[in-house]
Amino acid sequence: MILLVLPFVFALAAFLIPEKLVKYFGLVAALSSLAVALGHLAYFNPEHLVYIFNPNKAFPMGLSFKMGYDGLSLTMVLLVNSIVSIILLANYRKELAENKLFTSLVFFMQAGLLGVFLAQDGMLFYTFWEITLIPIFLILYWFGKQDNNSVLLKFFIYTLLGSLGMLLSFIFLGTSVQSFAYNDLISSGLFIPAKIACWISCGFLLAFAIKIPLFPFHTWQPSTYTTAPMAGTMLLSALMLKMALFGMIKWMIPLTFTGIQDIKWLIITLGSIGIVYGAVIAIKQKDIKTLFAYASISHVGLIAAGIILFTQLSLESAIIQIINHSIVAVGLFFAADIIESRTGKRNIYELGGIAKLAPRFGFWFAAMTFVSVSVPFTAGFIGEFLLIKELFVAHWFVGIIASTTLVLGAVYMLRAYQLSMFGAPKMTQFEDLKWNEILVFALLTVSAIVIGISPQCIMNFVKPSIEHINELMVGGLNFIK
Amino acid sequence: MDALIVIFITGLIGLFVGMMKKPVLSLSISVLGLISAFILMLYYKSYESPFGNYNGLNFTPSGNIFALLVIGLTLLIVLSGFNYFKKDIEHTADYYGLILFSLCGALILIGFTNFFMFFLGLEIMSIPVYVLVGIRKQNTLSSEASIKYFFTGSFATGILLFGIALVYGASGTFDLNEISNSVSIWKEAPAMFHVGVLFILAAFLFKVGAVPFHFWSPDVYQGSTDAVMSYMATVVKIAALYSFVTLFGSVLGASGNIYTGILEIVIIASFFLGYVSALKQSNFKRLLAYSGISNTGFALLSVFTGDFGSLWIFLLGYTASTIALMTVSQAIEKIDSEDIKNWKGIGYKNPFIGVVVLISFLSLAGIPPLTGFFGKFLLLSGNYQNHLTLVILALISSVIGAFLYLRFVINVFAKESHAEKICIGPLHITVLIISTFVSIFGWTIILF
Amino acid sequence: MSPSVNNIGSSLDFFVIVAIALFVIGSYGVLTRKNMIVLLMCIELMLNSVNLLLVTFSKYYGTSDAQIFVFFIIVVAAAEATVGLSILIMAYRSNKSIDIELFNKLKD
Amino acid sequence: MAADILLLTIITLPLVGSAIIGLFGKNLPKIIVGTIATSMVAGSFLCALLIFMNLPQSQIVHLFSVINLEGLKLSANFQIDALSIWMTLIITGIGSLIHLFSIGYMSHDEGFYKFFAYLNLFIFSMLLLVLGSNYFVLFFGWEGVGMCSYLLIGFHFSDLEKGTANSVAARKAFIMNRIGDVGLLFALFMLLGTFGTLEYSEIANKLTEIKSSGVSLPLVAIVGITLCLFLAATGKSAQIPLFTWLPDAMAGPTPVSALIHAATMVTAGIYLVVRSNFLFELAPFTKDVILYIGLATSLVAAFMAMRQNDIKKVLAYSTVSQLGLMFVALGMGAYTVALFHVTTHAFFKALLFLGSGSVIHAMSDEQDIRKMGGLAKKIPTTHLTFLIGTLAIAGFPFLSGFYSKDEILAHALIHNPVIYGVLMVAVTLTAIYMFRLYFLVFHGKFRGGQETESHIHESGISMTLPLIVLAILSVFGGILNLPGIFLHKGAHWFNNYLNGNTVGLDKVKAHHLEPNQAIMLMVVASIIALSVMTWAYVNYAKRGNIAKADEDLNVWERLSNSKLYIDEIYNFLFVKPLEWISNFVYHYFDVMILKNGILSFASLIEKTGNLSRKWQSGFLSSYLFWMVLGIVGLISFYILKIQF
Repeated sequence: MILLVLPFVFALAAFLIPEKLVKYFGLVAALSSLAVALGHLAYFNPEHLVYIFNPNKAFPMGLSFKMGYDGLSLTMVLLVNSIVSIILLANYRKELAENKLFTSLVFFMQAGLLGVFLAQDGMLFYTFWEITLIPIFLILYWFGKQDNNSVLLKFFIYTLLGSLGMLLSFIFLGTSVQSFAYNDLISSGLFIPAKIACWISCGFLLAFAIKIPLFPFHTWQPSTYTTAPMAGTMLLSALMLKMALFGMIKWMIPLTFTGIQDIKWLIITLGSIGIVYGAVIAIKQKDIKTLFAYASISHVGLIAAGIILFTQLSLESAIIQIINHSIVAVGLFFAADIIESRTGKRNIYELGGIAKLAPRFGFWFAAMTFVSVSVPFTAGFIGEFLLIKELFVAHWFVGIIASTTLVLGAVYMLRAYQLSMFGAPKMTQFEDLKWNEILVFALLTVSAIVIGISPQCIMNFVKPSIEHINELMVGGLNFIK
Repeated sequence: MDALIVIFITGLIGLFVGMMKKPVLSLSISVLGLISAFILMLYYKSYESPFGNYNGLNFTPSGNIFALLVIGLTLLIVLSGFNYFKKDIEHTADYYGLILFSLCGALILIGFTNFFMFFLGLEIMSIPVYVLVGIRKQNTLSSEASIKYFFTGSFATGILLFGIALVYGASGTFDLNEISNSVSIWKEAPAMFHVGVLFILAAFLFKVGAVPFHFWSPDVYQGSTDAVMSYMATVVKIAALYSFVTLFGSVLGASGNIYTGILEIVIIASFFLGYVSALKQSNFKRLLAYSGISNTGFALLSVFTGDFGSLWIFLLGYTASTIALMTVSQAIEKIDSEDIKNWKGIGYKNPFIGVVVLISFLSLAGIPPLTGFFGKFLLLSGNYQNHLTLVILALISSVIGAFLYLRFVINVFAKESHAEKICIGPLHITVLIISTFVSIFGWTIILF
Repeated sequence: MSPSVNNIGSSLDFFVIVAIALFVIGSYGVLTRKNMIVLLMCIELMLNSVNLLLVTFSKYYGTSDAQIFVFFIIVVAAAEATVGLSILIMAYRSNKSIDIELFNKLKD
Repeated sequence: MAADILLLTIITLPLVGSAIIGLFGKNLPKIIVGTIATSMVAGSFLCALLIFMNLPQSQIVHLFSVINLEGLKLSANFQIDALSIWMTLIITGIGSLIHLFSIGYMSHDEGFYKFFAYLNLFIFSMLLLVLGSNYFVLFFGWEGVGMCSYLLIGFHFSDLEKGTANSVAARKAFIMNRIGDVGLLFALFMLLGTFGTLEYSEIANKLTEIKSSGVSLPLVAIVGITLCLFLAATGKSAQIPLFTWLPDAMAGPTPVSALIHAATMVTAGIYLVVRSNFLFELAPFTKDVILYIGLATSLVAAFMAMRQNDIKKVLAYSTVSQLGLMFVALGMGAYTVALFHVTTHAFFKALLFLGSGSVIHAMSDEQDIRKMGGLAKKIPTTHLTFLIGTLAIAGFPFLSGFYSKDEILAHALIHNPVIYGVLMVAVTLTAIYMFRLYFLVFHGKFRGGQETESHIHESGISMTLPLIVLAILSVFGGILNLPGIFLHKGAHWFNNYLNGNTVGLDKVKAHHLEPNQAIMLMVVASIIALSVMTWAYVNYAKRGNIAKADEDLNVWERLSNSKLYIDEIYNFLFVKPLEWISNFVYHYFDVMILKNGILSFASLIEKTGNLSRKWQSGFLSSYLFWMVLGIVGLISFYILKIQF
């Protein structure tokens, strides 16, 4: 239970710490929550589900406030804790780190995210899904660019609209099964007529498509990413996005499996359109942050299409790709923010020759570009290889469209890197990376390489929980080949 | 029953004490009276009341919790309004007297068993509020508001009575149980009965402020003072809603197929009209009035299921947030809190107000961890079986509402603004803390 | 014992029709007249039409509780009239006129 | 030592080298960095030599398994067999020579340690490509090589005037390779689809089982696989559709072009086709496609090389045309002959590139041959070795180029005389532009500036030693695969060596010319080579006319000089439309429809807000009127309900 309560306590404690010590407190707190998560990992056997809060009192309306984790959600918890500590480390030198309000909001955010991944009850999942919306909104509002009211409103309302769709589906499922607990929802033999099942899965799809963002629902994403502060963009792109993908794996498909079959190809087409669409637009973007935002739309479209196939291999490679996308998102947006904080400009045409002035930054930014272009020995290579294989097996044409991400990805990433880094330097000085920035880049690249070389360690960890979901599935039809 | 008597007596004493021109004394007397009424109402089952009981009033268990809610809210309103009332010394006692008498009417409305008591309760509740609305004599707006409220109110009473008369004509009795028995007996109810029911429905829709009859509420809310408005927006609305649900939920439920169609249209209209016309509002009170209309639409959802528990939770969330917001607007009286532009940056400069405003608006918008969400969730999950379109439209309208509230919160939290630090009186702080506490943890009541 | 308007004998019809006519005239007066005092009078008219209706039904049923209800209605009508007139005076003092059309400052 | 430990050392040595230099190179003196890098590559060359000496039967070394699910087994295991060891020998051998050369060449470059770190990384990924025992490890090496070539080509990204051009060339190379990689990716998926595994040996066994059991071969799948493999090969070995990146890749330093664009990377495509020969044997259609594309490439590239004025550009186009030649051999099924030409080509092309490197070094970084001339006396060793290289590539009798080209021409004659004719045209063109280059650079009078002439000096021992070694190799390279007529028992040693050990090669039926036709062939080839040499000598050295300036080039010369405008065509066909689409989609679709669409929807709601606000007129009579209207509505609704 400490796993979830700890971030709340830190969030409140952040107000009591004097201004100067807040940034040390932030780092120490994030690392200690990571240590707690690792403690849970130490004696965790991937086979069975561990409950951290399991009140056996029957609550009205079928609500059961169960919390617990299995292989899949523990990986996500570890991802959240490590990414939050990396964000605070990256933020260490900026003046924002001294801000008590900012640190407490980040910890509130972490608590909400942990809640989402640990919830074993439909309503609890939905509650934490909405809770995370508040701190990120406040971070973006107070610490982002000043004139971003309309952008923020669009972001908040967009996500809220989606989550209300999910609420409707949860209500429908929960009340017809008389309980919101995950095990009852998933294994209830309740027969939903196909048409309604399709509507329920559309409710879930609306919420997740807006959050991911899938193709037509993505208009909020680029503008929000550019006006947000660095930590805000990282939280949004590296962690909030994963809530939606995790939600698809754990909640959307198992609960409304019959409904998914009808909209399966819709999502795959949306995903693959997103891949090409994001990549093509990213090619001609001027602002480096919008460029990375569209890049992340393209990366994520692939993952979403992979998840919907719901085969053993596609799910595991989707999880690897999720972790890889978090690493890439944090790395790229960190680099974009370094450029913006040191030169004040984000338009890549105005930048140039930074690699000559700051060779260390040039090297590490190159490393991140290669990780994002998924060169061998990085997690992206394995993830994309397997995902495109699954898509290719599902339908050869979708495979071909998905594989364009390799070529187009190289085009826009290298263009961004080369226009900003190479050529004659256009600015007088650009001081090189400091110790904490190098540490962040090093951590990201090393973890990408480690996962790239031995993805098996994650796959074994996650496999039993996917099989568990499949056995519990309605009708237990064993479709995972 | 005894709580009613205690409140009435405190009202009388309060009026007499008022002559001695000591506002604090009248405040303490009314607070004392309210607390003792609260306790009496809490344990009304466990002792034999000295006054004997009168079959015209019986408080069912669900009625009981509503009565507790109403008394609690009046307590909060009385406390938060004290700063304003003590400004003109002679009239502070009048405020308290009128509010307490109106509260008696509200309690009668919560416990009525026949139309006779129902009509009396309604009138006892409404007439003091006509006066309260127009209490600021020299202010033209408040006199105009009280005129509008008086005439629309009495017109609605006329219609109500006409409805009661017709129902009496058809069923021959005023008592609700007998009516419900006769309704269930009739295989095909006489036309007069249905017309009477429709007239009563019309009067109720006026009292509650649903769409075709909602025109009075924005004007009257804007014209009246903050304390009176919070009283009208909470206590009057709760009492009206409760009696609406008892009448149309259970008693006349059998003839339900007639008015469900109409009610659905009314609810959908009040959803959208409330939030949409609030979008362009620049006056804080009118904004709350319009959002009140939509929330009434939401509350009316409980008529179909007749489920008092979910109605209670929803109203708890709604009233807690309204009281909190109105107290904040009273607390920052200095900067003419009626115009929204003056609210800019208040939240950033004094964080306590910021947090209160944030939580109350989020609870109104229905963001999960807060009571507002659970109220809506319970209502929606009760109704999704046979009113699916209604539920979907409710969700869509709550998105517009969320947009509305959020834009306000953004305005309140603006960073660079010339707002300055405001010190809040102790009374206001206590009220704010209680109402925010209720907004956050109010929903845990469903666990016990 | 399910009385309906058309089968309880002709005598009741006339009273009901008169009552309904009074009610309609009252409401029509409230809608159209400008002068507030006349408005008050029309509302009183509506209430009295209800009294008439109640009395006829109580005569028909032979029970007396409706007549008690009528007394209460009269008392309440009186209370309303006093409050209405005082509000009216207050409005006159601030606007120097009791024409209902002038009171339209509260709008959006 | 056991072969598998040797194999692992071969692979890990360059990786360790690049790691050491990468981490500590900054503060090590240049000479130590250079020696570490060269010794690492030389070390793995020695290990390869040791394995080569007592070549065990082909053996698979399992390192660790990347993915093993019940549906998919992908593991990193390596293979020792004749083909892989021979390729390692070439890579590490020529690689170490080039490392030695670049110590001298790059001595005044401040990014010295970075250069060697990238070079070692490049060798490591090339070894991965060659030594892998399944397509997955091959794919690892394939993309790794692409990445390293990006880093190396764009090495001089920061110098002021050419910086952006270098990085654009590097980006072009990377993206073109990436398009090839996509082809390889699809081949892998189809392989997984049809055979369920990516191991070479397992696929070969499955094919033999299918053939023997009489079940119909999945022909469509095999043709698809082979076509995708060939697409990957064109991407990496610069054939017709994807070859424009190679000439631009000359922006990198000369040792890079020597290593990447002569010896190793470009041969990866041919290695891929030779390694999956069992697939290509079953797809005659793809072999014809390879044949004709190879033919077209060699002709087009040779034509372009005729009038290039940059010394490295000429060599680049000659590489493309020689690769075209090799693909023609592959198209005819003569795998071992193609490999033999790869070996000899590696020798003399590396020699020519390093020679041009030392010429450029001497001319203080001047690459335009119109500003050179008469360098023979000034830099004698470079001149001598460059001459040997030119003779070898032109097919001068009894040098290595002569034998390998002769083998390909022999196979062409047997296969189809027309192809033989076209090849002869390509060979003569090669001879023409090579001799033109040689005479313009080394003979006639010096056309460069005064002070560059004063600086011309013979480059140091570390640069001339590799030149000499390569010169010796390109002279005696031919003996590897002497045709039957010269010595009876040792003939075709190279073919037998390869056929014996590699998977699937032994089943390829080799066919030979009868002796007299072979002799006639050699005579014809040597006559052409000699006649072209004398013509060039007369034309350039004697009459002394030099390459004309750009303005007065006649039609075909301008075509050749401007590379048949292929770059502009590609730009017009692919790059411009992509950018236009990107702008169009962004401005119209993303901003116009989606973003504004939603905003206009929101403003619609706000307009209705205004409307409904007006409805609140403020007049009491209108309120009461609406109330009465409401009641009437209720009643009429009720009456309607009663009727129906």
